[in-house]
Amino acid sequence: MEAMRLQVSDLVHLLPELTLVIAAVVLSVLDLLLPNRVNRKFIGWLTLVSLIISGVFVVLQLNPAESIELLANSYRVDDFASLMKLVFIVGTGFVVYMSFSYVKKDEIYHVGEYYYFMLPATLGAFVMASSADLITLYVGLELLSITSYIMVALRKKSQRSNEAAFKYLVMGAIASAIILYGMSFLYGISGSTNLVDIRAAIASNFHSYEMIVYIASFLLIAGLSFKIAAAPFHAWAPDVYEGAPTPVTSFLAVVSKAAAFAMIFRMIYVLFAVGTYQEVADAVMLALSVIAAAAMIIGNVTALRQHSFKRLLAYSGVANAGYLLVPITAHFSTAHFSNFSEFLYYLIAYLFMNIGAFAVLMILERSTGSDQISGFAGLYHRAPYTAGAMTLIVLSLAGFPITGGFFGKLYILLGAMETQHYWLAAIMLATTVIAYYYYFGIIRQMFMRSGDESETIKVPLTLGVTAWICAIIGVGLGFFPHVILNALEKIFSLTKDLLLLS
Amino acid sequence: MLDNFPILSLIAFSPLLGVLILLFIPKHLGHLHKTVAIVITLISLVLAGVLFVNFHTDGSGMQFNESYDWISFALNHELIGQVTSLSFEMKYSLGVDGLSVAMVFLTALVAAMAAMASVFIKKRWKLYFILFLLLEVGMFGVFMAQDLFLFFIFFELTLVPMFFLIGIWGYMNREKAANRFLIYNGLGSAIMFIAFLILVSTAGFTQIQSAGEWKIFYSGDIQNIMFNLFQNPQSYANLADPNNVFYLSTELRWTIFIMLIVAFGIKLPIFPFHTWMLKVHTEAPPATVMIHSGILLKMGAYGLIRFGILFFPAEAYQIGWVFALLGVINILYGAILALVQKEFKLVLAYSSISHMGIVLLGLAAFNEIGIQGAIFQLVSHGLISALMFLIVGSIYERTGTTELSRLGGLAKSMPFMCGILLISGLASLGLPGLSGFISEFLAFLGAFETHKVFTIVALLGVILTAVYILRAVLQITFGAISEENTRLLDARLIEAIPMITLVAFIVLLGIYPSVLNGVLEQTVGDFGYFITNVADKIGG
Amino acid sequence: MSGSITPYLMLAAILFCIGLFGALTKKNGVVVLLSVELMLNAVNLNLVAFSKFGAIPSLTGQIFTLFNISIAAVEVAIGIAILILLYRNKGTADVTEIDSMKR
Amino acid sequence: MYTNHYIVVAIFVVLSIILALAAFVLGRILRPYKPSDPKYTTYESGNEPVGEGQIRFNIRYYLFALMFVIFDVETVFLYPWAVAYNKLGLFALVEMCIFVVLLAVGLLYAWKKKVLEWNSV
Amino acid sequence: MLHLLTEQLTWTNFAIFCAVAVALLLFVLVWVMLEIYFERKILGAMQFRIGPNRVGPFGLLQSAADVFKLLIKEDTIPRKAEKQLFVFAPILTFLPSFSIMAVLPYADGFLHADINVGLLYALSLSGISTVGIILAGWSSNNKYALIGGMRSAAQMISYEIPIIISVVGVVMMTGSMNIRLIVEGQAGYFWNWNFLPQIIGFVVFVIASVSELNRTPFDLPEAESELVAGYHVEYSGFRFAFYMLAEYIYMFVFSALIVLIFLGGWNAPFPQLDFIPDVIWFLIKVCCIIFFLIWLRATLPRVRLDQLMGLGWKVLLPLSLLNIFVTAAYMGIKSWIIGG
Repeated sequence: MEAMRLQVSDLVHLLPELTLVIAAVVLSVLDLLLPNRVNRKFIGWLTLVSLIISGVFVVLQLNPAESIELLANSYRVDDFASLMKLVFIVGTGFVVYMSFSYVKKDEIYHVGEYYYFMLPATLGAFVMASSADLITLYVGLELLSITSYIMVALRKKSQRSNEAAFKYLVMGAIASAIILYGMSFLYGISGSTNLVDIRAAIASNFHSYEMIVYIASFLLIAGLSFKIAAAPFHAWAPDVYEGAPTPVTSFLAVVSKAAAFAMIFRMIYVLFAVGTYQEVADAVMLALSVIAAAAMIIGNVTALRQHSFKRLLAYSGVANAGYLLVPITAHFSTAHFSNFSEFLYYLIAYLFMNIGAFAVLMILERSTGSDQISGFAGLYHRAPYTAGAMTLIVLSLAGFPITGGFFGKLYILLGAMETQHYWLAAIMLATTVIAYYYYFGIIRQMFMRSGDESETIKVPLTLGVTAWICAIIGVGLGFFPHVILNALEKIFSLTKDLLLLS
Repeated sequence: MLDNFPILSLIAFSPLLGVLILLFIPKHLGHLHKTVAIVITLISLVLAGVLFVNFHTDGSGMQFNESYDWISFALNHELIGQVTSLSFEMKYSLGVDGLSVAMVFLTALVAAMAAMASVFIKKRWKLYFILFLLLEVGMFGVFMAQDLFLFFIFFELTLVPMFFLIGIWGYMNREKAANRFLIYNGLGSAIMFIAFLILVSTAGFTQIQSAGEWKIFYSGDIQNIMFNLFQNPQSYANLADPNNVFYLSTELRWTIFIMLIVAFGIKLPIFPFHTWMLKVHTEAPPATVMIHSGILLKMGAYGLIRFGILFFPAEAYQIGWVFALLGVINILYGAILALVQKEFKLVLAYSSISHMGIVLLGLAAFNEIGIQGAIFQLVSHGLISALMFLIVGSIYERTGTTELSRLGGLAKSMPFMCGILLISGLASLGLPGLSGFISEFLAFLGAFETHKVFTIVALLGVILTAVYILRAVLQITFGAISEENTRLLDARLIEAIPMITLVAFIVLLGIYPSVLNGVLEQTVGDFGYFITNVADKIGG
Repeated sequence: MSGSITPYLMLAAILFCIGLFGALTKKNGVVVLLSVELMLNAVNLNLVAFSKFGAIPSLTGQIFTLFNISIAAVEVAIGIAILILLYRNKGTADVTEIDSMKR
Repeated sequence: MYTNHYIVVAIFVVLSIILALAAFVLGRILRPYKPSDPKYTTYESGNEPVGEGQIRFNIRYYLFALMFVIFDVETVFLYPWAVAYNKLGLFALVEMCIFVVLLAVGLLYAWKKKVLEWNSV
Repeated sequence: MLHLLTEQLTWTNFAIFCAVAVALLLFVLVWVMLEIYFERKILGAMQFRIGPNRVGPFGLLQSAADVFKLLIKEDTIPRKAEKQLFVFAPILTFLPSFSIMAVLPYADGFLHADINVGLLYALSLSGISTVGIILAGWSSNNKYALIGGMRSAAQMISYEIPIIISVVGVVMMTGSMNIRLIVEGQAGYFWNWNFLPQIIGFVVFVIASVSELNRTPFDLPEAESELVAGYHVEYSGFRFAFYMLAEYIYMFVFSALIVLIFLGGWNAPFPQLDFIPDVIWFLIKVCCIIFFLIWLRATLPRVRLDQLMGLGWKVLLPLSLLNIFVTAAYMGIKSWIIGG
């Protein structure tokens, strides 16, 4: 009984989370108590600072001698979680930083809220990454989702924003309910909400509950596919992305998605990867790979027809969700156990590519007032440096060497090959080629079309900086992938951090 | 002399120096940009010449090897027994054999000429030359890379600048052409990439077991893969066992092989995949087409030889007749369609298809002479087509058209250029004494040994070639002159230099083939020995 | 007290399906939210049934249910708030008219 | 038998329904029925009713409903904790402190955002 | 009664349960009539009037007469009303009020049902009546009724939260939500009762109860002067009677809850008074509370709506939250002193 309980000493391990909670509370109170005339921008800076502090704590927690298990192993501070948390922190940090140039008083009325809502959302993502228990997983998921619903709706007077928020809410809630339904069955067969116990229950009496295990896992997969916006459960994504304020869109595209992936990864691998019946693992992986394939095909093909860059990014996000699913479905083979590094590396690349793309989109939105792809026309003449950054970002998104996107795909493909998922790899490459068409469409617009050349675009500082940082890191990732990957291999332990084989 | 000198890296990345310089030159100094670019390409050319001269003609295998660990990272091996390390390795490793040296020199030459021919470019010099030089880096790299991934990276590196070059500086339908180029080649490289990856995950899997150490790694190193495939019967790729996931089964071998053929076939282009190339040839700016037709197409053939045939000699040997058939189809199809074209550019485009058919036919022979002929044809066609497109560019700049019916009698107004055109036409149709003759002769000679019927049919193509080339060239030079064509100026110096240089090399190859032959001999010999040896072992 | 779990699971499944159907087909935004709540409550029923008659009965299911209840409440609160916002800007709560982003 | 308690509860529920039904049935038997049109019009201080009866009412009601939902459900966590308070340690109290402080921040938020001000009917 | 509850259920037991329940129902009906009679009488006295004195001795049968009048009155349903809901609403309002009584213990061993979440049951059921009131307001299709209904609902939900949170302290001290156990936890005399350590909770609970009951000074939903009669403006006859019935049963219920939770239930305040039976003590205390409620009505003016809401959210809710920690501190100090 005593092990169940949280001790004061355990709080040290929760410092990143506590930082976020305290910052969120303090900032909200601060926002409330300050008079209206005070500019709320400094709350954004404080948000950024608290994110960084939290990030420092996460870094300090990296590579512990022994993974820390809190509350009877329902909350884990291990390297899987810490690495994912770093991704969330970096993503959210960029989103906040970009927002400084985006938030305008006449559109977003609650500037304070806009900034500090990022904190509980990130906290939700943290909880999703750290949990090994259905309850905490679900709570984290909802904390993230519900905060995101609000953030999408923050452009109060914009009908699109409202519509997007409502759609997101309904779809998100349905997905949550489906996930929950699956979870309830897992609980039913094991009498426990702890993932390790559930795995043991599946392993010990699989045959008496075969049907329920299948139902539960497919419900989970369906629900989580909603959350990562993988086809065929992606219908909400384009509308929501379009309607949301652009920094929030990038938050959804990067942090929300990454968090849902963390949850999928943890659940699928703890429950099914090892120590259970091969047949159920195979079935789950097959289902995931079908979703991955569908996401890649539908995402890329539909993206071809988009005129709005935001929607295009949404569909590209769908396709990327498919790519990111590949290392998860690849499972293991004789000499292939590096699913997580493949996944994480591409996720990092995806983070920078997407954030960069959104930064450029925001620059365009500010100058042209719309998010149409045609707005890129002649960008090379109007803002050559931005166009340069965008070219690098787009090349990375398209997966051209030598960029992070290329190497990310390379590792994922290599993993798929090593596990004999040839068809999946083939689909991935074929759809990548399809993607060339629309990614290079943007390049075409920037370099080959002439827009209104007389009008030069004023690039806001934070957006320009973000775009260039992302472009440089995107390319740097391509040249020195081994730096990250070797570090990752040193830090991350498959058996201890992901499979929880104790 | 050059044994420990990183000459290859120097060549490959010498254009980058130019890129750096160009970045710091303000936009409006157009001529300065051009001068820098030309100088840089000339430097590369000189370096390539040094390489060519220093190449040990009697050395077998790769020379001037440079190999550095570039990307090497650990993979997770917690669940694999006593293995001490599992890693993935991607080396920065360059090396050249005779084939590569020939292609590198060709690249440097054509690129330098194309840089000079870039007078036709009227806008955005800076970006143009930056991209041009990047393209050159990619092309050098492709011919030198000794690692599958490195090869792929350089291969892709040629795509992007080319896309821009076509899309920005091309003619009316440039964007469409650029797109088509991108998608077709992208598809090709994707297929190639799949094949590479399967190779790496099977034949690239190597283990080294020594006292207490058990290292295994995946690598894309070409030598390593060759070693695992052919010399090492204990490598996992060769151990038939249903549980061995690294086993390269016969089906898998065939799959990879066919994928490679398709991938490089698109680039070459082999008959059903050729449509994109016509668009590029008609829409791209002349200097770009020089590069494209002169070198980029050769990358397909190079890949076909280096990866298709040398990795899977037995398979290639078994379907040698398919190669021959495809070669014949290419020759005849290209020739017949070239015959009916009304536009000079299209004539040349189809002629390229036809000439690439000869390469295929030569390869299909699977003997030394055939292969030598094929490689000769690569070089020779590279020179000839570059020259032809250079002239086309000059003519187009002056007349604004390349339609045969609207050109004619240009010999009167610009005799020099027409003379060059005539020479190149003659070279193209294989007049003895010019490079075209040697290559076609060798290729047909080789092919006749193995595929008699196909070769005889293919010879028809040679006659057709003569017909369409003469038809077009004579129409341009001696046909009825139209009013507006009388006052055209002849070639400027900046055009004349590349023309003369290219002609010089064509003639040199024609009358003294040993220049090239010396370099190729040992390599081709190795290839031929290797193929027959392996094919015999398989019993093909 | 002998109980079989099947009826509870059946009821939960039926409720869940009704909720899902309603959430996907109903026109009125409020009804959609109600349907979502119905789905969540079906799950709660499931959990409570399992916690009593499951393979290994335990209290955890009930605790899970408590969490679900509160989360569902928050969700519906936000949902209503957004719906009100939408109604103010658009003048309707009919979800079939939420289509300003269709091309 | 613990169920007995709930059976008693059920009896009470049924009984109250029976009472209601009985009263209405009894009333139907006893009361007169003399319909006339004015009896069936909506009452509006004797005037003719103007407009719709089901008018749009103030948004404030919704806000209070939302507040209620949040705070009412949070008690779900307070009660189990309160019941087990004696068995839990000091740390549980600290945790509940945090929880209640968060609730209080929520209240403060609503307060400052003037949700709690009632400014019309 | 208690021992029957622990036995296997038989038809005899079931019949006994039913009989006891019916007995309680009859008692409640009589009680309500008396309540109304005394309210009018006391109000009269406080206002220097006589109050009902014509029907029966001292006017005791006045309420019975009123009920009979309502019973034989013509019952109209407005044409525009939503008929089903209109009919259903009063039942829904009444039903929980009586059902709550199932869990109230009246004396040691004298109770109907002994549920271990009795408190929660009582408080949550009282919330259901709100739905009936909103339904009434909505289905009448009348502006007054609608506004009255909404107001009433807003008021009730606003005050439900302080009520619920204010008893958390009691639950902490008792460690149970069983009402019987809560009373047993206060066994002894008045210094053992909860209202002393729980003084904040007690005050909050009493004030919020008054509001829950829609009684002066918080009787805004009915505010005759502005809303005619609030949500039941369209109701007449016996449907109307049910609202009154529910209201007066709630008066009893909440008084009983105050007594049970805070005022020691059936325990005598002084050792000297132990000779008086438990049930009588319980009833005496309830009567006192009811008297207090009537007294309030006679004394205080009606508050404004914004004051009402402000009081609930800005005063009572924070106070009730504070109460939790005060209780925790109190218990900590107490156990520290005792544990030494």
